Amino acid sequence: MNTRSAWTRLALGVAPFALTLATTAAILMAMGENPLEAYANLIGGGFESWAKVADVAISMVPLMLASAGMLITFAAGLWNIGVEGQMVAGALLTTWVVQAIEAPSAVMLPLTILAGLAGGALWGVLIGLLRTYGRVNEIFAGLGLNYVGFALTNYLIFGPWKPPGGATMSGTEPFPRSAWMPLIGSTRASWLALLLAVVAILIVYVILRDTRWGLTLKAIGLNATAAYRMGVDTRRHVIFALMACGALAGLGGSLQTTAIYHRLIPQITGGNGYLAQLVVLLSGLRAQWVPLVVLYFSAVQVGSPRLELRMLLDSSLGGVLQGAVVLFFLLVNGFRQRVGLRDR
Amino acid sequence: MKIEIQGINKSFGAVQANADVSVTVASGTIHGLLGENGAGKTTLMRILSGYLQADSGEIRVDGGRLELHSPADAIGQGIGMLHQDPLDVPALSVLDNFALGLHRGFWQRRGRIQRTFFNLCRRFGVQLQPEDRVGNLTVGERQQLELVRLLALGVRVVILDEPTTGISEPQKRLLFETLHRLAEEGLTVIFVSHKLEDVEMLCSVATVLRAGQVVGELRAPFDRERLVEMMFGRAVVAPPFASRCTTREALDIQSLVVESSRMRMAPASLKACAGEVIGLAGLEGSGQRLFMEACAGIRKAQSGHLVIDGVDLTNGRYRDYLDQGVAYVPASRLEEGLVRGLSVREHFVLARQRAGFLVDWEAAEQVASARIAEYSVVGTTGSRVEELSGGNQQRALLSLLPDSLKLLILDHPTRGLDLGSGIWVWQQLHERCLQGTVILFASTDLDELVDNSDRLLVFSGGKVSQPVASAEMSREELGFMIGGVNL
Amino acid sequence: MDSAIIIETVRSVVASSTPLVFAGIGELLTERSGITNLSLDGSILLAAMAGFAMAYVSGSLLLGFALAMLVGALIALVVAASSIYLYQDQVAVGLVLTLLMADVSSFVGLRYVRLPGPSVPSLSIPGLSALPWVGTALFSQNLLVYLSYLLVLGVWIWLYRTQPGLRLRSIGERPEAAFARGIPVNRMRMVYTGIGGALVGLAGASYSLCVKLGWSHNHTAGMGWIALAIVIFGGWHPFRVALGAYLFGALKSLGSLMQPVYPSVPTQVFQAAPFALMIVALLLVAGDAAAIERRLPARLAPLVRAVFQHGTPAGLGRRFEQG
Amino acid sequence: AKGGGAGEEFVFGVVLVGPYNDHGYSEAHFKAAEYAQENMDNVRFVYLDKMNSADRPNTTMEQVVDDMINEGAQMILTTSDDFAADTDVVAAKYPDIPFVHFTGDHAKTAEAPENVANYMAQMEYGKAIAGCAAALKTQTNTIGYVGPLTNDETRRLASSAYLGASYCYEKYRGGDADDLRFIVTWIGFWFNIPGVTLDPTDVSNDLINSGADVLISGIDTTEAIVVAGQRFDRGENVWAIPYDYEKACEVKPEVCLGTPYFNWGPSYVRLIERAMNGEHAQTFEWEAPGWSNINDPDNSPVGFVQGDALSDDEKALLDEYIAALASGDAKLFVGPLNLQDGTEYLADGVDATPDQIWYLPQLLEGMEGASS
Ligand SMILES: Nc1ncnc2c1ncn2[C@@H]1O[C@H](COP(=O)(O)OP(=O)(O)OP(=O)(O)O)[C@@H](O)[C@H]1O
Ligand SMILES: Nc1ncnc2c1ncn2[C@@H]1O[C@H](COP(=O)(O)OP(=O)(O)OP(=O)(O)O)[C@@H](O)[C@H]1O
Ligand SMILES: [Mg+2]
Ligand SMILES: [Mg+2]
Repeated sequence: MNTRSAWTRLALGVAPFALTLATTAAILMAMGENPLEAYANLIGGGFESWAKVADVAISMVPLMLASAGMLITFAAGLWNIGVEGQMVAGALLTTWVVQAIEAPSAVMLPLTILAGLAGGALWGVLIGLLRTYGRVNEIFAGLGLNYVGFALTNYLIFGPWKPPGGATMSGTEPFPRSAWMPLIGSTRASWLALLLAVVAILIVYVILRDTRWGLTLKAIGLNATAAYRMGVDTRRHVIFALMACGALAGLGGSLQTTAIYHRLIPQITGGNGYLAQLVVLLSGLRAQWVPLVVLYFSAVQVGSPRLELRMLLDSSLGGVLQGAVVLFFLLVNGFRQRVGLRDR
Repeated sequence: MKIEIQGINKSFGAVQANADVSVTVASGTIHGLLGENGAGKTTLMRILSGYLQADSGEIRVDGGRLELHSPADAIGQGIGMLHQDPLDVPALSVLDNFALGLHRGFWQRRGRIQRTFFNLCRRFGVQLQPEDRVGNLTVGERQQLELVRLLALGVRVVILDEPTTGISEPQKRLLFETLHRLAEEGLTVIFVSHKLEDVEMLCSVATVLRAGQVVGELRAPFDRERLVEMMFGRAVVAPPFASRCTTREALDIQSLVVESSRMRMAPASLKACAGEVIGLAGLEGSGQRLFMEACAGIRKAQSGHLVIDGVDLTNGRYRDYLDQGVAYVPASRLEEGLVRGLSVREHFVLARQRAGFLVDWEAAEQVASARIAEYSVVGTTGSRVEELSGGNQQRALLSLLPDSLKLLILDHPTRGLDLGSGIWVWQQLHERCLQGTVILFASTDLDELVDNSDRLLVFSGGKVSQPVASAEMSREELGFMIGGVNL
Repeated sequence: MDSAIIIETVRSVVASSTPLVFAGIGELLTERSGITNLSLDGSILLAAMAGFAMAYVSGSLLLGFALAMLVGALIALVVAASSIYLYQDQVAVGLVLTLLMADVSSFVGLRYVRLPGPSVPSLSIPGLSALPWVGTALFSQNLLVYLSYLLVLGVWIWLYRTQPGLRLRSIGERPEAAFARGIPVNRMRMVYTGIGGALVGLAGASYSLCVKLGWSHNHTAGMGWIALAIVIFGGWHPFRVALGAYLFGALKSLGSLMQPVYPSVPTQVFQAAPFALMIVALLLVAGDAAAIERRLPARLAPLVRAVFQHGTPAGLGRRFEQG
Repeated sequence: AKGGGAGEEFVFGVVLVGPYNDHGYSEAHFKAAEYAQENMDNVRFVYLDKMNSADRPNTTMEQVVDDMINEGAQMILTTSDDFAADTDVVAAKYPDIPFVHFTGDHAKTAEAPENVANYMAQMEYGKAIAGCAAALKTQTNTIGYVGPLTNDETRRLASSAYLGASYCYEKYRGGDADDLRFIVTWIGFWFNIPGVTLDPTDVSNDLINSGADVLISGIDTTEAIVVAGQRFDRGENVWAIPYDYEKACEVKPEVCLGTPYFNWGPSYVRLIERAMNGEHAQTFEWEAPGWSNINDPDNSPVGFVQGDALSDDEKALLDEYIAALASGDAKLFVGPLNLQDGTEYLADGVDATPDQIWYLPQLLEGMEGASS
């Protein structure tokens, strides 16, 4: 097989999706459901109206930010499972600011953005310190801190930040309007949040492509010892990378509170930290592909409640559709490499 | 056993490592295999030992055709190989390494294995403790272990790929004695080396490879010039060493003590003048590496002082060392020196662009292309470093060094390089001395040490000698000091 | 607390940690061969679901365990094969499988949520269970617990007393050397990853058929990560891995036992404790064993070595390209 | 619930917090929706289960209700305490759609928009009966309570169980209530969320290890009875009282002392009828059991199924207690009662007001466990 021909490349590009559809269709048919109906419902649920499109758009925001951050840590060769915790930290600091300060939107919104950036960055530094000075693998440091973050959220919601009417799992009191990100018309989408996500992706794209820092991170990811010998302070840059990722993810968490839920809820991250892992892998670690991949993920997410209402299929089908594509993408990639190697 | 290698071809991508190679090795002889770097020696031997599969060609043993698909097949046929770097498991004990692959049974019968081990050790005068961790042994000891293991397997053909790069004179003598004895017992030995005197001492026949092809075969006694010409296609002579030492004191090391998890070094002191070359002699793992790393700022010293050009750098940040003009060139180039996956150009950005937020790709390209031309690196600025050959990787690493340096530290600067490349590297280094750079280098090659340095520091088991002028040292004496005598 | 409570608690801890022992030992075998199977959290979930569903439908515990082990082995083999034959990053594939299998288990297992099904019976060992203290705590258990004792001991013997075990240790440490000694490295890696995966599957079924009976969404989530951390904490040594599993079980129990005792401490503290303690445990063993050893009196050396020495297989996670 | 004809069909949407088949709280609501669909003409329901941020990250109540209304829903029932704030927000967006939020009180406090009603059944009595059954059975004089999260409702229900237990322990077993241990361990949510809550399986085991031989479940799912059944199979004398769902005893009848359960069906019918007739209003209902027969499926919102593990004598005593509750001879929240920290809650002989019961600030004196 000639892996360089345009047709082959197209076929290999489409293959992960085709394989995903084929496997899920097989499962659905085994369960006695009509897969075509399911897919139609899913797509319809995501795009049938402008309101739905707006829903898809806004749910892309935190995932884009988390993915943008994760691109940075990926460049440095880090498996940053701790993005969830970083989002939590951003959301917590944002909530604290909103509760502590009374101010008009023009002051409040920039403050919440800063709080999100700072909260996530601090959390990232914590993981970085554990990793560099504590020699704890970042996977476990990040994961453990995720759970700590959730416990902290619950503690705050049930303790110091409980609404006057009594604590529930539904979260804190709603934020005042001054802390709501401005919406597009009557939709749920916020233009400012979208703008922030797009800017973040662009910044990360430039950082990784054209800056010395991006190259430094790449060198650390590929060979930390050699990078250190060339004069790169590897520990500091690992911490910086986690900090930068944390800042973006923290902003994502912050926007979950100010643009989507308008309060702090227990699982404020919405699982976007874990999904970002899939997004970044599926984008082949390239920033320019992230928005498209996120669009797919968000559309599946927004479309799946309708699938359930109409066909009584469990929500986990959405997760299967997301995860399977990434798995097949990796496998097809491997297949391509294998065939490519034989070619030579 | 008589071995006939016939018409072997082997390519890696575009590189043809072996082209129609045919060699015949008579039974009971020690057969030399020579050639410059990248000539294809290791590849050929790996094919013979089942580690690699040839693209075409065949191997006959005592007239019968061999089908080798894995090292297991080769060992089954009585062919064993001692690899260029000891191919053992450092984390396991000597006895475990010895036993690994030796028996097919289920239980590990330690008593029986140990008896076999001791018997062989006694026979060949090898002294190894069965419970030692192999990672703690010297390279020489590891080679001995490998050899003993191969013999226990009952091999009839032993292949040794550059076995003398990391071992001491006494160890080398012991090895050669053993090999002679084996040959007398009827074993066939194939000996791969760059060192002509080793081949002269040991072999009765030598085959020379160049660019993957056999260029000829000579019998003892060998004509040195002819061998060199066959290897390189021309005569190669090293210019005599001329000291560039000045009177200005540039380096002052006072009672430096360094320790690692394995050893604690005795205090070492050294004063060197600008332009001086100091060789660090000793077996691998005798403390040279700790010493160099401390001098380079990569490792903290426990006590003592390091003063460069009047600036006390002791235990400063690594960056301060770099800024002060200290550079370190590690022995394992791809592990510690270069970043696999990055291009030559990107290396120049990392090593040389210190300011600015965005990368100045144009400037990087200019510097990179100028430097790789100057250092005759075969490759482009866009080549990834792992695509370069070993010798070219070393050239690239040297080309990355800043133009002016106060202290240049090199670990085995010519390890694995052939004669020609080695001479070229030393020309470059000696030129740096003209600018007043102090050079510290470690090597296990006595010739390299004596021929290229002003003075020597001898390391042995963590102890360090006073600096001695290399011109006043005989190789004999040096060999004893390395072995720990008179230190 | 009186001794009866302590003995009963220890007994519960041993029983409820048994799946972690299986998963930890399984991952130990896999990692000893040089492959990191990071899919544990998802594998355990899917295996728990599949094992329960099969036992529920067929009424046979054995079939349930068999299916779970098959599921675990297959997932592990995907990780190994995509690394060995398809050049993919083991960590990436493992993570994707973790997330994917959690959803697959929810989706496929929907019909089996909260159904009462068969469970592994308990069985006191005559004689041993009459011993004071340890009798009740260790030998008045169920069959799986005894199986886990045997497994830990067996794996130790395998690793340190047999030829195949020596070969296993070598392929994870230095695959090149093992290959040169005639060991088919990649084939062995597939085999051990499969076996390790099967044990992970066994862990899943132990949850749904023995420890946390039945199936529900995310029934065992988080346990796979704990098992992975325990392997590191245990320094890839079977006894220490088992000890790590029991320690973790004890900490979990402490969380619920301490809550009524300290009503003023926010309950969330106890809830997050296991995972926070996971980090602390890893911090503890991350120390430089040799450096610590040199600074302490020689008498303590064996203790330090036992606690801190971590034999990360040197070839872990590294692909090996056979010639 | 698929398909269905057009015409004057009335569609209502139900949002469930856990899986519809959890054998607990959510399944009880799901069965109620089915009950309404069966017992009313031309009524159909759509539902979405597992509506909690762990199972369904990133799906907001607003999106769900939008989708339900798209599917034709004319009335929305949100069935978990957790949905209080979300219900208010969404109800404001759809002022013409009747909303009922179960277990909450925003209609009472008028925090909610006009179109939100609250409904809750007086499970206090169900829990008290459960406590009584536990007290009748316990051999170790120790009762374990597996609590969900801590709030007004859960404190109220745990305390009710304690009051029922104390009453029966003194009255029918002749003991001193001070000798009865009542241990509450909170898992942290309505059901297990790994890594976030304590594992109810562990909690149940640890309660038994601490000496409790009867477990009363306060959570949405069945772990307590599952664990008790497992320990029973080992030969231990332990029992359990599950919660929420009428058939929860079926998990392990041998250890089941009974189940207090919600029978939301009749209330669903009444609330839906009211909405169909355009009479929906901002009401707060807190309905007592149908004392004539608390297990009447068409009448009583709270019931108690007696379990197989009760002896006939115990069943008779339990019936006696139920009758006493019905007649008002046995009262639950009546003084003297102190709060856990020793402050007075009710003076001697004083009946609690409904608000004092609804907003119980702490566990009661005599109970072990955290109050918040
Ligand atoms: N990636 C790296 N490669 C090589 N050397 C490094 C690297 N990272 C750090 N170093 C340096 O190597 C040396 C040894 O590292 P180590 O962690 O043992 O430092 P340390 O002296 O104990 O310092 P610290 O007190 O910060 O832990 C230190 O000087 C450290 O700065
Ligand atoms: N695995 C490999 N992949 C790609 N190229 C290889 C590989 N092994 C060897 N080569 C290339 O094949 C050629 C011959 O290499 P070989 O190792 O046989 O040389 P050699 O004669 O042993 O050299 P040296 O003296 O440096 O050890 C070189 O150009 C080398 O770069
Ligand atoms: Mg340190
Ligand atoms: Mg070679």
